[in-house]
Parts: sequence; C-alpha cells; structure tokens
Amino acid sequence: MLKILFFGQLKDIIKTECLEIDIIQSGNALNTVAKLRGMLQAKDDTWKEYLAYGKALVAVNQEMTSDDTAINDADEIAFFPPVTGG
Amino acid sequence: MLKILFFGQLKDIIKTECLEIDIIQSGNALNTVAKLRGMLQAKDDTWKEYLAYGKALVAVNQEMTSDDTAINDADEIAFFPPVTGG
Amino acid sequence: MSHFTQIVVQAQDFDFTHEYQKLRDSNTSDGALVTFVGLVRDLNLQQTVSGLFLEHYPAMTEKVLANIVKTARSKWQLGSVSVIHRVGQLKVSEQIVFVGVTSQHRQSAYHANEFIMDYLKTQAPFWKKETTTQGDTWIEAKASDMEKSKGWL
Amino acid sequence: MSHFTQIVVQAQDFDFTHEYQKLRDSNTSDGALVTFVGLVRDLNLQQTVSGLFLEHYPAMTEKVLANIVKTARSKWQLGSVSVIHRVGQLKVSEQIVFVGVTSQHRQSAYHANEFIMDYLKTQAPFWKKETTTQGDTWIEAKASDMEKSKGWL
Repeated sequence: MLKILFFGQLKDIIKTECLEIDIIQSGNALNTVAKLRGMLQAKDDTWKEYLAYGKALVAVNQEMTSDDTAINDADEIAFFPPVTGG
Repeated sequence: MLKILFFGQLKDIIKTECLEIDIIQSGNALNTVAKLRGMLQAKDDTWKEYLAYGKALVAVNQEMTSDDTAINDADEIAFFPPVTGG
Repeated sequence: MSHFTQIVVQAQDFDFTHEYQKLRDSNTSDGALVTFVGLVRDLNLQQTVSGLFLEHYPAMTEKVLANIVKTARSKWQLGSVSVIHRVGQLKVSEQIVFVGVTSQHRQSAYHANEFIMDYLKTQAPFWKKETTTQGDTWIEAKASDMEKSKGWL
Repeated sequence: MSHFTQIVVQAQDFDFTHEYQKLRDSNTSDGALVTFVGLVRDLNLQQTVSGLFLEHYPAMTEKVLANIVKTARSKWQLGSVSVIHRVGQLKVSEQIVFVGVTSQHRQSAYHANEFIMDYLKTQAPFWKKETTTQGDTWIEAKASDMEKSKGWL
C-alpha cells in the first residue's frame, strides 16, 4: 500500500490528509511521482489546480524529490505547498 | 599645545603614553600629521621603526585619519598599532 | 563538555538563556557565538496578526534539519550547532525558531547560521497559518527565500 | 518600548539574557534577532592563554562604535542595535563583545551584525594583550580582518 499525505493549505483545500492506494493492484502503472500526481489531479478541478507541478512539492519517504522519482509499494509520498517555516 | 597619545604595543615599546608639543612655538612647521610623524620618528631607531607609516595608525581628535591631514594647536593626536578588539 | 549538534522540534517555548549557555559551555576554543531568533511579528500587510499556527510533517522535519546542519558542517568548521523550531499555536512576539552556532572564526559562525536559516526556510516542512482578526490565512512562500537559498550553491 | 541604539564600553561583564530581552522587547514588528558574542579562547598558536587584557582609547571608542552603527543603519533597515565591548582584564571563556541587531528581515539582521563586527575589528581603538604562561604578548592585527572589512565597501 502506498501512503499519501497532504499538508498545509493543500490539505485544507482538498479536505484530505491521507490516502492509501494499492499500486500493485493498480497494475504498477503508478511507478513514478509524475504518474501518481497525474492520477490524483484527475480527481477534479481543485485537485488539478492545487496538485499541479510547481504548486505542490513532493517528498518520497520524507525526502524532497522530483517528479521523475520512482515509487514503490510501501513508500510514503507527501504533497505540500512551498514551505514557510522559520 | 598639541596633545599626543600612544596606545597598545607602541606605548609599551617607546615607553611613552603622552607628550605635549607647542606647535606655535615650533614655528607652525608641524602643520600636518606627516610632519609630526617625521619629527617623532627622528627621536631614535625604536621610534623610527614603530611610528613608521603603515605600522602606526593615527587619529586626529579621535577620528582615524591619513598623514596629509592638517593639524592645529589644541588638537589631540593619537598614534597606535592596528586595532585588535572584538 | 564538548561540541554538540542539537535538533529539536517542540510545541513549548524554549529558554533562550539556557540554549545560549549550553553553546557557550560546550567548549573553550570557539571564540565566536552567533544566534538567530525568529519571532512572531504583529504586522503582515494590512491585517492584524494575533498569532501563528505552525504545522509540520513530523516524520520528515528532524531529518531535514539534521541534513541542513550536516551540510553546514561540511562547508564551515563549526563547533556546536543548535536548531530549535516550534510547532502548534504561537502568539504575537513569541519565539518561533532558534539557531545557534559556535566556531573559532566569526565569519564561519555568521555564514553557517544564515545558511541554516536560508535552507530551513525553503527545505524544512513547516507551514505557517496566520490567525488574524479577519480569520486565518495560510502564509505564502516568498520567492526571495528561494533565491536566497540558491545563493549558497 | 521602541527601537533603540545602545553603545556601551565597560569593564564589568554583561548579562547576555538581559541584553537579548531588551532587544526582543523593544518592538513587536521585527521578526529577526541576531546576536554575536565574542569569547576569550584558551588557544592561540602554541601558547596557553590564561586571559586577555583589553586596552582602549576612551575618548575615541564610543564615537567610533556610534559611527559604525550609524553606517550600518544607513545600509540596512534595522530596528534596535546594541553594542557592548569590555575592557580591562578578562579570563578565559569570559564574554568580550556583544552585538545584537533586530530587523524585519533576517538578511538585514545577519549582514548588519557581521558588518558591525568587521568594522569594530579594524576601526575601533581596542588592543588585546594575551596573558599566557610564557608572559604577556600584544596580539597582532590580522590581515584577513582588513580584507573582510574592505569587502563591505
């Protein structure tokens, strides 16, 4: 199971904190961050806008990464807006 | 009367903290920092070495300045090594 | 005592004096100690801020901060390094973040401290929501912060 | 309270916490507070340092420090600025100098603080003598400090 987390304003707007997806059952088609992002964006216009590349950053297993990163079952993926700590 | 002060290592080496010179009586020949420096350096080899331009900085009336600065009676002149505070 | 690295993410306030003293006591060879503290400001644009809510990504936060400190240590010769970041609800003028660095040379202490803050600002998974008299608003990231952190590359 | 400039030259130690708190309390709009503290180190080359003696040129010192702060304020938008420098006999690990700066922007606070220290190092009339087990030695100025202060021009 792929665990997907959302943070910050993104989490509020899409009203979702956490999702689980069985990527094996989905035929392993979701094998990169880019494909997962595309699948999530297909949900509706809000998801499309706020999960867009450049608007939502992504971390795979708690490390910030780019869209061509491979993903595997049991990975933890997080999408979030640019960070604003400090 | 011109008041001349020495600080730091320079003061220890020339064993002098303070001097007074009547520049009016000296015929106003000591009208620049450079001339005063030259007069003091003439005292002996130690003064010559440690008061040399580049080795001893100079302040006129508590402001760091250069050797072409004009000096007047009643000015306070200070010579000292490069500063090492902080 | 000896040089240390401390990374803490916590809801409660930190005792600045205690943190300063720990850094100062950690060795007798570092002549320079630089601290940065970020405070909740009362003004953002025209709104009146009553406070901030700081959300973070717990599993990731300390990992990222540890990496930033590691990178700083590879760039400058540092003694002790301390990073404390608060999360949760904060009021105006409360302390948000502490970065403290000791070094034998002041330039290293200054630059490493600024580097840590610049990277924390763009890499560490914290998000600020302002609580204002007109309601809550998520704070937008600043393009200038992205540019600043690129300046160290 | 409101923004202030404080310049102090004194023989006694300063209370770091008190100085930090004064800066922090001086306003509610500055989000960044950077402090620098210089400490007496125990190592200089091969000698064992037991302490430092700091001589200064009283009539000139505060004047120079005030000018440095004025220049910093003309280069960056700053809130409160505090500079404290000790003179006389200091022991190993004692505090020598404090520079504290607040600003709305962290980069201004960092850079102004470093600028003040860089200029203090080359312009303010202080001279350090090290007391070591092999006797006392006046400390030589470092060429690197001259170069650093030129970097701001």
